[in-house]
Amino acid sequence: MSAPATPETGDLLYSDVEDDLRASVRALVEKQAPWDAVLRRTDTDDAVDTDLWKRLTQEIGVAGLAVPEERGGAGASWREVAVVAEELGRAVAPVPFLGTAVATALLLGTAEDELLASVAGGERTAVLVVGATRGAGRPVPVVERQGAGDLLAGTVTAVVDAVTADVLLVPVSATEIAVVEAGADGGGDGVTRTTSESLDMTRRLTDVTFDGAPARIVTGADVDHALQVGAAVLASEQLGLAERCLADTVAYLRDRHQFGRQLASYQALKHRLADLWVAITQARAVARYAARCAADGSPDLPVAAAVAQTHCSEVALLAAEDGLQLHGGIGFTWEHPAHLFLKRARADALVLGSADHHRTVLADLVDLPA
Amino acid sequence: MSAPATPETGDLLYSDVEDDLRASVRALVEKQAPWDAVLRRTDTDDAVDTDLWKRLTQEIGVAGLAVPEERGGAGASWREVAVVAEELGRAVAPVPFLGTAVATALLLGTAEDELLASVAGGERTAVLVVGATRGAGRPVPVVERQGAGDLLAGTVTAVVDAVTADVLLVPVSATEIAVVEAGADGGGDGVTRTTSESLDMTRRLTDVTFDGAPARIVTGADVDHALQVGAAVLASEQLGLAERCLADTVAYLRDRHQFGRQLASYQALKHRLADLWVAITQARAVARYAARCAADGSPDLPVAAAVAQTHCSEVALLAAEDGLQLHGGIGFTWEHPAHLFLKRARADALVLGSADHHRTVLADLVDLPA
Amino acid sequence: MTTTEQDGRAPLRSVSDSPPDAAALARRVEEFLAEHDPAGTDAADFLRARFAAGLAWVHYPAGLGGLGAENGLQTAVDAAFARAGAPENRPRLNVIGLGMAAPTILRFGDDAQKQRWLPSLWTGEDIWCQLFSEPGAGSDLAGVGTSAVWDGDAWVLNGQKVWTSMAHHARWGIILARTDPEAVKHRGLSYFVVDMTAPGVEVRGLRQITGEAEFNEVFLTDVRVPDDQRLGEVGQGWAVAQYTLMNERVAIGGGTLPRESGAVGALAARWREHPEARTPGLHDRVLRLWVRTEAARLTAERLGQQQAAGQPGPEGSGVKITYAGLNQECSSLELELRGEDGLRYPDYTERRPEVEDYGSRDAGWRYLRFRANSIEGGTTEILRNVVAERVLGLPAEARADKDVPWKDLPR
Amino acid sequence: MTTTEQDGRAPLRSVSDSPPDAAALARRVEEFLAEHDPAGTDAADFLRARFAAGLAWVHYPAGLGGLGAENGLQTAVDAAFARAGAPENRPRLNVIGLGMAAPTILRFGDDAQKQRWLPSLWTGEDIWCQLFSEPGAGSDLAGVGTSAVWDGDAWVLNGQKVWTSMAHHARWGIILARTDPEAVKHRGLSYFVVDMTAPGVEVRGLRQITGEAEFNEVFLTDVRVPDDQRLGEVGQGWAVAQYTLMNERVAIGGGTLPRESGAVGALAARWREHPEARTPGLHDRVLRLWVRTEAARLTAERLGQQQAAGQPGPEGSGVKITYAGLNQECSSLELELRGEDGLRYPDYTERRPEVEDYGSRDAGWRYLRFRANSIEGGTTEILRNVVAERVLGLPAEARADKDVPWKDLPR
Repeated sequence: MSAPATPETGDLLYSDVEDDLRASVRALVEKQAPWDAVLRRTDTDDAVDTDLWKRLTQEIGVAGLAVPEERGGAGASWREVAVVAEELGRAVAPVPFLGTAVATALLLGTAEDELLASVAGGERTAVLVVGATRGAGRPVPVVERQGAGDLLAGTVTAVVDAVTADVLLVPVSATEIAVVEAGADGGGDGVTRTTSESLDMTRRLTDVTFDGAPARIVTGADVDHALQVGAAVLASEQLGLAERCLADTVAYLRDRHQFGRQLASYQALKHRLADLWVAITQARAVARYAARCAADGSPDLPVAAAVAQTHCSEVALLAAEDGLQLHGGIGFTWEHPAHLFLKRARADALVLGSADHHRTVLADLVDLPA
Repeated sequence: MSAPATPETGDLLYSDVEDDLRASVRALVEKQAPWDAVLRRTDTDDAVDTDLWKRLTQEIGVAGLAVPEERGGAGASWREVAVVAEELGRAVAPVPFLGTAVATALLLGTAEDELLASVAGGERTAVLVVGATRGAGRPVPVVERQGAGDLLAGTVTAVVDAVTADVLLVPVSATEIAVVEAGADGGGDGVTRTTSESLDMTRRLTDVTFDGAPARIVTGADVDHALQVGAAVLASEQLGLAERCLADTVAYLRDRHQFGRQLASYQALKHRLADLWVAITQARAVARYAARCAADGSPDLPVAAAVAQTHCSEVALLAAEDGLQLHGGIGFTWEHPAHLFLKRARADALVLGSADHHRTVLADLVDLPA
Repeated sequence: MTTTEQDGRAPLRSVSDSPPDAAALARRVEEFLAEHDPAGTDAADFLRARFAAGLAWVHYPAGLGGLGAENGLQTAVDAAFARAGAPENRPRLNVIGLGMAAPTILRFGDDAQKQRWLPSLWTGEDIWCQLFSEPGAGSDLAGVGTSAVWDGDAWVLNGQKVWTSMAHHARWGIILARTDPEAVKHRGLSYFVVDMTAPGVEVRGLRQITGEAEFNEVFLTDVRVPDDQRLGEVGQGWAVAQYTLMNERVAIGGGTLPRESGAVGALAARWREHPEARTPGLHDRVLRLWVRTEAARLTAERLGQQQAAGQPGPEGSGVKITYAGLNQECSSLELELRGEDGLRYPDYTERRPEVEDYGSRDAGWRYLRFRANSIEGGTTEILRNVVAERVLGLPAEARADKDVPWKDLPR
Repeated sequence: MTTTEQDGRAPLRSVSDSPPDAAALARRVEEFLAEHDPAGTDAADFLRARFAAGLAWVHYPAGLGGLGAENGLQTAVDAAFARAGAPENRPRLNVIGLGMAAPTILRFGDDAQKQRWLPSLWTGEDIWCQLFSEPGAGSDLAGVGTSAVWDGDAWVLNGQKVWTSMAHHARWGIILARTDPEAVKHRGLSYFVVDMTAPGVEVRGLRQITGEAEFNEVFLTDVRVPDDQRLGEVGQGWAVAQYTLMNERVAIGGGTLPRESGAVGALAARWREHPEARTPGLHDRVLRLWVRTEAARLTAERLGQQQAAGQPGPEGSGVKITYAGLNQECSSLELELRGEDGLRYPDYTERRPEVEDYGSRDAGWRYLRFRANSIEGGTTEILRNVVAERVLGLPAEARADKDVPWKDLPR
């Protein structure tokens, strides 16, 4: 047993192209989905902002960034995907970006070029049908195939971004995926989707039941790899959310006076924000590293994704919880955005595996056995 | 499986008698062993302040508090012992009080009345020969008995308060203790003691080697119970130490100016001290409860001792570490007492079992299995 | 106003000159129960009679629900009534009235005010609320801006209050308002009792992050309050409010608190019931929270013993800080133990919560609701100041609002 | 004073007008090595010649050890010399001289001062120390009280400095002293170079909690310092000292830092080597520290990349806070893993430490030594202020020392 080798770090900065992409996404999201609009939507049945999603995919092409041009994408990389995730996390935007990223990572390993191209172009959305808390490194439960035909039977609970997905990618064995057309109205042949209220109001969970749903079986998909890429993307979402919480809190404390002084002048609060800022600089470094490992096909991706998820989950939650606390009573009200971030951060800390799960995975990867 | 029942809490306050006892001990210790004298002693070979110990046992009778009058003691209880431990912890006094407490708890269960009385009276000191980090709830390693006679052979490393002990109490089976006369000069027949430098300079550890040492075998001793009583006493020592660190730090911060302001006026420092104070009020409650469980023979002693050790270990270490930090550079120098407390607190957190050990013990006791 | 038989209240019983001791009180309760069968008496009548008999709060003066007895003797009286199946006076709904308004009225009210408000308050016929916090004055309560202007025959109140529990049930509210904006902020306040049914009082539910509206916003628009509804002198409002808040402290009784009560209970139960969710890392965290909760429990017990022994300690602030943190951390870890289940939520629809029994609520709801524990009733940050300054004697925070007229303060 | 052949230094090589680029520097190093065989040349001679050739610090001006090249080009030059087995200039012993005194002399010294001090500084013939902190002026460095009084032909210094590394090896010291106690404290300071062998300079080892004396106290009693040993104007000492401290920041290179370097390395090694000491609770803590260390490593890497890209970020303070905490927590947990062994200590005898290689030291020693990491070079508390105020733009702490003569400040 020995200390792990040190992989090359690679570029952890943002490129000019990434800065431009960020600016485009932010401008669109701030116009189309400011927080009060996001909040209002949570009281409706339209959990997903399909209009925003359409513009993000068609005007900016966010769904095709990691897909090579020859397969219908933009030929950028997971680094650019991560930048978009930061911005969407900042806005808790209710669009199926995370699910699309995971599905894209999965499809890239298959020969499903037509499906991949349509997902990349935003014409269709696809989603990997596994439970929300499932992280890489554990066997994925599979759905049963009925008889000789390719008909599915079984239920997968708590699936992220399945509300509006056109295509369901369902693990049916360790190496095979069943592709199921979910139907435009959300209920294809033999598929029932039930979306319930979720702690994170801006990303509701769906139970998917198959009862003789016809499917096409595809090989070459690496579910664990897709979940690792998803973890890297999610880490960037958490980073964006944490930065937003810090920025909002700093602004509030500068504005608010108690006892004749700016709240921001109280040293105990200053130090808490300083610690949060330090944690966020770290979140940025680990999220960037995970994204660059995904982008470059680095063999260190499993470590990078686990480190990023462990760290960013805790930082985002800290930022959201401290942010709410430092807003005082107003942060506890429905009509203030703090709870949108809190709920997303609390849920994100479990989505794609908890910090506890990722530490357990790391123990094996870096030779620190139990 | 279900939630544990709630035992009666009993009296957690200090009685007038206890207050008087505290005052006597403090007055004696402040006169005989102020911190600079304690520090100077650490650079000598006389690790134990035998003179102070003589006065504590003979003038105040601290070794006999928990021993009934009819067996040669003062007929008080473990509650009073705990109050003395607070004061000795406050002073990091280099006397074999903790070892004596454990030995006394052990002897109380035996018929060794003559030995018990001489320990209670301070004429002799006795010590349980087990490694310093051994906590209740794990099997105690035993020393081998040679041949048919009662001759011991083997080594026990890192024993607390064995430097000057006249009588060694050595576990030789699950239910038997060998009583070994160690000799006035520290080397009885077949006994070799090696005292090495220890992290905690005021409580050095001794390796004890038996090579055909003659012994008297005694039954009725409950080592686990003695270690639990020891844990309760140690918790009070940690409480006293933590209170001293807080008091010293508050005094320093009130006195010291930087940037034209008292350091004590900086809110971040105020809040840290407030949190420490809160933790110390809790340490006092759990230490008092453990002492009262020991005093009253409560069946809840195993839980109380484990809770007290877990909590007080962490509070004392926090108080010592934060105390040193808030003193700035001066706290890092040899000629300031902060390091005496830091070293004792760091060692105490391992003595009689670490917080991690005690949590594992608790898991069984309160039905929260792994 | 005096109590008469006409308004349904029993006549005042003549009382002996020296206050009754425990034994005498026990006898009086026995006699009272013999005269008023709890099963056969209308609840309201029973409670009015109990008030009139001085067995409501025995340490209050005779004629005001009490007998001038020692404070500690109430517990045994309440227990005796409870054993006999006597009706309750809506103690949870009227927690503000009983705990805060009543002692303030007793201390600052004149005889007429005491006679007017205390009987129906104690019986639970009138629910009370407290109109203190404002959107611009939370931790810094003395900064309230709701104005009270004298207008010939009454004070005219205008402003907005927030975080008002029970306002939608309340008949009366105690309110802190600014009568002199030219004065330094602590000195320009006065204290009134507002009729919550008066014209210009509007109560709106304030939706919170759980989806529910547990608290209220109260808007006051030209609300006329007669001068005989003022408690304390004009300009003395801050002192009166301080007295009210002093009574806010949760009384910790002398009995033994249950081990594993509070938020750790649900966590431990989940742990025991779901072995499949256990991991070594989570185990360590559950045990840490269990130990911290037990330490907090024993600390609260010790505080109770100190109070009972007449040594009121300042540990109360510490206990509140601790429980707020434990509730938050335990419920958060419980969500983690629940995994997928922890990501679901029953219902965010806006509504009024029925009960306050947190144990029966969903884990996600508790996680959200407990966020307020470190804000309501004194933020954790303010309480740390209190400990640092009042307990440890460290210098007070610098203030810029001591010598400036309220109207000139930055807001 | 100019460099001459008499004093053993090579004559100045004429340099072209435009500064050399990387390729040109590589050629020059090659030429230099061809002329000066590292194996066959006396080390001191070799270093003097290297200085004279402008290959000491290539970004310094010609004649002062450099060639006016770009700052980033030094690394390759150093690497080339190291590959050739060239002698070192005692970089660890003279870390203060090379890292802090030299840039300050370059920036504030006159020509004579630069020529006098820089050559023997760079070659390591003269070790330097920094006399800034005092017992009464730590975080608040501008409060120093060591006095410098003009006495006809020299400044006379009296006072006490503390935490002086290398003072027992040093020939020269940079010192901050008070020349005007009547002025506001930042404006009454001047900056000098003190001859550590001058009469009245007494260096005493300062024993620390590890038992060793790594640092010193320096007592100055009527130490005479000529005016040509002043750097910067009289009263400008604070600005000069700020410049010195700006250079204290640890330079973080562009290369990849090793994973598991620092205090977590010893912890992880212990974990791997001693399976018998493993428990689930300890496992979780080891993994948490591993993750935090990896996050800190990547953060430092990113900071290095930003600096290399010409975007100097303020992350340095955060990196220092983080590593101080990690060193402390990792070594503390390592003691716990060691159990009984963790309670032993090799030796508390007072002595001078030989080396600074922490990895080779006992775990207990590291635990103690790392306590200073959050104090030395800026306390964690001060660095949090720096982040809050300079990065987040939050209001500065209130100060009571801005408009008061230094002599009237509370101490």
